[in-house]
Amino acid sequence: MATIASAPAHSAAKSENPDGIWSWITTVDHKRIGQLYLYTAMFFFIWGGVEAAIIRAQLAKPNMGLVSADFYNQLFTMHGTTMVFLAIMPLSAAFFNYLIPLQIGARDVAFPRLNAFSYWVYLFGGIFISLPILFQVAPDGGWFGYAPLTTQPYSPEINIDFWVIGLQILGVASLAAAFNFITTIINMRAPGMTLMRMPMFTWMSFVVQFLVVLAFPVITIALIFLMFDRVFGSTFFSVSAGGDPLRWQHLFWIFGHPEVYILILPAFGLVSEILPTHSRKPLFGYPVMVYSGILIGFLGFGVWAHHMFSVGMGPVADTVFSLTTMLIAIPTGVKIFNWIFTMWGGQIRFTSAMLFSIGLIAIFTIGGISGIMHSSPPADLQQTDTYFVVAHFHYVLFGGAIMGIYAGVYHYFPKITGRFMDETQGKWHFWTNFIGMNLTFFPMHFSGLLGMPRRIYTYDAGQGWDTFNMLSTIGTVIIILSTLIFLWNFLRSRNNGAIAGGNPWDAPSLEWSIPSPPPEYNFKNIPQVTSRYPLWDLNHPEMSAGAEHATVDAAQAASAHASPLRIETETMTAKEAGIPMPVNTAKPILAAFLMCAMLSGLLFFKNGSMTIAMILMVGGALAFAGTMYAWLYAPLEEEH
Amino acid sequence: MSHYTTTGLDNRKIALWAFIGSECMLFGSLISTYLVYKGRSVVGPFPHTPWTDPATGQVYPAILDIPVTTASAFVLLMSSVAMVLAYEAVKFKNLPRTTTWGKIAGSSKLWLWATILLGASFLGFQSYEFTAFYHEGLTLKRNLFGSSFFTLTGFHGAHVTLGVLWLMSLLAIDYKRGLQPSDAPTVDLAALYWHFVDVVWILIFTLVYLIE
Amino acid sequence: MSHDHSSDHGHGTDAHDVPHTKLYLITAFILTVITGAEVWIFYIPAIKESAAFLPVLLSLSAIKFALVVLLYMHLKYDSKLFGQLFGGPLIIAGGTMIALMALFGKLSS
Amino acid sequence: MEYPNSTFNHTTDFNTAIDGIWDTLLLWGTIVFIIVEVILVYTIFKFRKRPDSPPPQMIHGNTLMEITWTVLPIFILVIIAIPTVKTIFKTQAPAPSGAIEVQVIGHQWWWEFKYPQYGFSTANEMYIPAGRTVSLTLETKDVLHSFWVPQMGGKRDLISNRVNRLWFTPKADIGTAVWNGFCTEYCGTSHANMKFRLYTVSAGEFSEWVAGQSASAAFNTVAAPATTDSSATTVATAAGALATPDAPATSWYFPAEKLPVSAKPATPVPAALTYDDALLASGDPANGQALFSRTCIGCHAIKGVPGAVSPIGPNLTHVATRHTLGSGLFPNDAAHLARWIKNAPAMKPGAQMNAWGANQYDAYGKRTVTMGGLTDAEIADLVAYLQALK
Ligand code: HEA
Ligand code: HEA
Ligand code: CUA
Ligand SMILES: [Cu+2]
Repeated sequence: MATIASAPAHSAAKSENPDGIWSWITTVDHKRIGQLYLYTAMFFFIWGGVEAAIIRAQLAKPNMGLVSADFYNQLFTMHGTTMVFLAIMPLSAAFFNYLIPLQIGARDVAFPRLNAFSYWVYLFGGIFISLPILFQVAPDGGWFGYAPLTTQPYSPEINIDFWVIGLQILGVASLAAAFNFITTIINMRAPGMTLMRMPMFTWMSFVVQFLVVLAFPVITIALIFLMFDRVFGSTFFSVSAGGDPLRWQHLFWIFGHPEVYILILPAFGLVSEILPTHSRKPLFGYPVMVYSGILIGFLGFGVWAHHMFSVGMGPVADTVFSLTTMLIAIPTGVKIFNWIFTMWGGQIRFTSAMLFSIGLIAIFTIGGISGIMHSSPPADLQQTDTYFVVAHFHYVLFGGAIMGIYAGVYHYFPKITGRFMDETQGKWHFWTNFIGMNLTFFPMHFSGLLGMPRRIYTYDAGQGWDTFNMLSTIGTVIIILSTLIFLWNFLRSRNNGAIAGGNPWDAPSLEWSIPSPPPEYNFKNIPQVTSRYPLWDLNHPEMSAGAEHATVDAAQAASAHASPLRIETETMTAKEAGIPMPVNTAKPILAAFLMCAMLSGLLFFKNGSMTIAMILMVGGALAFAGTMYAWLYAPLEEEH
Repeated sequence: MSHYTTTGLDNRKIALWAFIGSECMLFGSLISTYLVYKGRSVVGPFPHTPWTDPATGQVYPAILDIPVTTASAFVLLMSSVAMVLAYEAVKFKNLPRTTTWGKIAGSSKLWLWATILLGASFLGFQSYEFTAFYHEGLTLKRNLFGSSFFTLTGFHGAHVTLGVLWLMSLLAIDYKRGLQPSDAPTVDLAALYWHFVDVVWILIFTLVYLIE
Repeated sequence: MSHDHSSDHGHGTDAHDVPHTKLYLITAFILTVITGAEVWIFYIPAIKESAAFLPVLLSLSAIKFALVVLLYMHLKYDSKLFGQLFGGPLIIAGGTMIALMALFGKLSS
Repeated sequence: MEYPNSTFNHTTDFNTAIDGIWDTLLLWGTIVFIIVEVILVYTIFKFRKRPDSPPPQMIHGNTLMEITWTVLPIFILVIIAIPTVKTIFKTQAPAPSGAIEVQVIGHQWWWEFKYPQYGFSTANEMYIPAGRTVSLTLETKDVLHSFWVPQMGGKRDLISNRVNRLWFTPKADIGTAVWNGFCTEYCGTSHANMKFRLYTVSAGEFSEWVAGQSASAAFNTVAAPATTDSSATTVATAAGALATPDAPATSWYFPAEKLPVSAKPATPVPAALTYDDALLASGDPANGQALFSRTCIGCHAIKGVPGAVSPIGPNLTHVATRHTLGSGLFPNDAAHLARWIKNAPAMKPGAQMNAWGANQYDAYGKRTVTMGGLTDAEIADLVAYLQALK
């Protein structure tokens, strides 16, 4: 492990921007925005986890009275909403931001200011939708908000309004980010970085952005229908006007199913980076891994109604959606086996990152298999809306997405901070997490098949569910302890971890060719890429013998503003390096704030003062337009 | 400044096309909701057939006015033509123009004006249509037809409005410093957006207005 | 507008850099004629009541759609990438719409 | 019974068909699980880094192997898909003729069961004869709900503006038994409390039960019952004689002694809701009926009582033949019934029934009950009346 003991752990001091809070508020640097995403999303993960902990405490024993029925309903609604939209998606976004430009050899994303805007919209939207639970007025319609329960006659209070408006705000953040990353990946790759040389994380992120771009408009429209119904009295889901509740369900799940792959594919990408590195072997079947990722994304648009097997769609529709759902097992299975055979014949180092990656393979498979059990409609009629489903999706979400993200954190922490996380604590974290999660979620398979419905705030004694629920709650306690170990390790290692060099894991991709943490301009010289594993080519010529890779055509490199790849160890400021960088600006945060203010006007329009509503909506819209105007006319980089 | 891009294409144009792709899902959701809800309203008025209120005996005429909408659809179509000519005018600003037609064709201001005015008159038609429907008893709240119709066409109208504003800012630049061939990619963005909005109307016109 | 990266790289990608004014005007004429035809058949009961009305109408508007997209939005001349960025979502959106119509029993009637 | 809501017992044809698929799923799921985990564990053990590890071979893939693990899952999926599709079509075929029909109507948060073939309506407790197909039509009066009796087979949603269907045939040999039912579509505050009971009984018991339920109220101080229900005219006249205080009906219902623990609710009563149980012994049913006609009648129907026809709340004609209260939430005994009448919203969160006890805070009406509130003694009278409605 090449460590440069003398290198400063933080190159931030070398930045042109002083490291104060203002520099973070105005930053347009993808690495800083990535970190903002990371910290914010970790906060919301704990927030959603505390909600889950209260849920589990209430369900520990039958007929408990810890929380009221109404508050419980807010808890599970916000737990699901928080985990999906405020924790996992932004955790993935943290990695998109931090890694994509580094992995493709770019100095930033295509639209750095839009990137900052996305983050701030996410933050404000997250606060908007999360705060109400402190006052017990949080959304309480479940994370999929089925109409007509969520319409005005059945939910007249303000609760659902927070959800409807909040999710639309968050949608803007995701969409803006997706357009940004699509453009970045298509257009900002270093010379020679062909699509089929892109690191697998970038590939999976690329697929995810398309899922976002195609899935989010659908939920936006569904939410707008619901909002119009609630605020302006339209009749989309009104029972008396003949509205069809299934319309909502279809629209929601056309979004909802691709959404679950939005949650898992980034974790798949991270694991596909980690396994080869820590086994010292290239990814097994790279092209197939790419195609299977694309196929999972594509098929993901044709399976949505498997969430609706109990609504009575008729045998033909049930059959079609059942078969399309089963198909997804094939590309996913390919990934599982390719990962295993990546390790086969390698030199496996059991680092924390590696443990979590292996954990993902082991645990996600269980969730995938229970997914296949759902995909058979008759069987699903016994499983749907029971704890068996809860078991399924926590296995894929906690055992898949969260495990993958933990793996990513351990793996990339040295790149982000220049220091290692503690490996011993990491191993404790892994094993407690592994045991805790299985203890929490495995018994749910049983409670579900033994008849326990989901979303119940309490249950009666004598139903045969007591033991399983107690086990689940005990498991949650272990997860909490485990998470505390992680948090301690994470926070402490930022300043006290062992110094890591530019490439502490001996990894093959571009982000490891520059110092840790990377300088603000990332690459002093844009590298010319000649293969999938450029750093292994450079450092271990023996590893790449026989592999496909092009030679650098010097003239081609020069004409393309690139130079042959070399390991950079020096960190200087962008000015010293003579690299023009985007200037910091507060316009994105201002625009984000104004947009949220504008949308929250609707809240007052329906529930409060018309004057405040008008001030917020009209004033917000005008100020927003002004800000956008100033934004678009201000140059990105300093004029020179 | 000149930055290397992988494909040599304009970043903004890639983002815009991705955005247009995304809009397909947006309008797809809106249009399919309209179609699915068609014929399911509990009370009238209806798009293509008159309706008598059984309670009051009041007769509501069929709502949609094909001649007017044909005119407005035509107007929007022509705005697309003007738009493409505006783009050509900017792109080939430096071409020697001698004939009268050549000079007309080469005037970016003229064609931008034409696009904006045609777009604005489409919006005029739409507000006329909305008011007329309102007076005939169709509102957002009235029935499923009203809800889905106003939301769909309203969304489209909002897109047109945004496009008009965008084009107006281009026109302002044209007056301020003259749009040059180097601005063509920037104009192209607005043009692509504008044409897409037109294309959506082509579908709406057929699927909503002409099919009963 | 914005001076984000590479605002000056887009031109020169069209395959042949000459004005297409004439083509655009001819297209405009065809579009007008098709629109006229659409409305015309709407008013001819014999056609409107016939089984051919729907397919004809849909094909006509598909032609209009294609003309604008290929020529005015110059997908025909532009980088293939744009066609993919548009075509992919269009297929998914179209497929989803048709599936939804089928699920709500709107295709059988 | 240790697992009273298990989905694995072969108690109906529906349930059995599903369990057959489940067995296939479990078998192949386990096989896949074992294959993956065994290879995984073997790999990480065998190829862990050791001081003497040979340098890894740079293998970038192997087409043949990749084809193998693409094709093998296809075989497994086909094995799963065939019985799946067969069962979909089998269970969703039209119900065989001669079935008992039950109309299930969901309300926030209770169940209405109508027997159109017999012309009566009951709530929260449903009876069906074992060995005969029951065909349900499912509707909702408000938001979505879902009908599920785990022991009887799969669930089916109740969807506004739609009518759904579900049928199954309990096996004849399961005998006289009770099964728990649940609402499995989240429907708001008391979704968790929207439970019900399903009794499978013998054919003879069933007809006795039907006869009893079809009759007018067993206790009635009004001599000549006004029958508005024309379809039930004959029954009504026949039952007219019964409908006097002196001739209580002996309609059969599931014997309380046979109830297993799992069917006996143990929901705690809120401590703040106090009631003097001593009063219950002296309740006067006749006065209770008078009170009923002043209060409950706004929402509840009782066949034979003039004006008691409102469909808003559960039909109470034979409420005393039910074992539970508040849709499976409490045992239907005097003590619980009294508290329920005193303050239902305090007993069941969100319950859309007013509190009637004087000076109680009524969470449904969002006010404190003052004028017209019932005293504990009056409630005892009402309880006595309702408990007479066998
Ligand atoms: C990360 C998120 C994620 C992922 C990846 C998945 C993956 C899958 N899901 Fe899951 N799912 C959810 C998140 C996710 N799901 C959530 C959140 C819900 C509940 C929503 C709610 O109601 O609140 C849900 C609900 C849900 C349902 C509805 C259940 C119900 O409500 O009744 C169904 C039904 O078919 C389903 C199926 C599947 C399938 C088939 C997969 C497949 O992609 C899995 C494929 C993987 C494997 C199969 C394992 C590996 C493969 C092999 C080793 C090859 C060999 C295998 C075989 C031959 C079987 N899921
Ligand atoms: C990514 C998604 C994700 C994740 C990670 C989790 C994580 C957890 N979930 Fe989640 N869950 C969902 C997504 C997720 N869930 C969704 C979508 C639903 C459906 C909602 C709906 O029906 O609408 C759901 C529903 C759901 C239910 C069903 C509720 C119901 O139907 O009534 C339950 C019940 O046990 C549960 C439990 C848990 C637990 C115990 C964890 C744990 O793993 C959480 C562990 C984390 C922490 C506990 C935080 C860290 C702790 C600390 C920093 C210590 C400090 C805290 C304390 C001292 C309390 N979840
Ligand atoms: Cu009714 Cu849940
Ligand atoms: Cu799904």
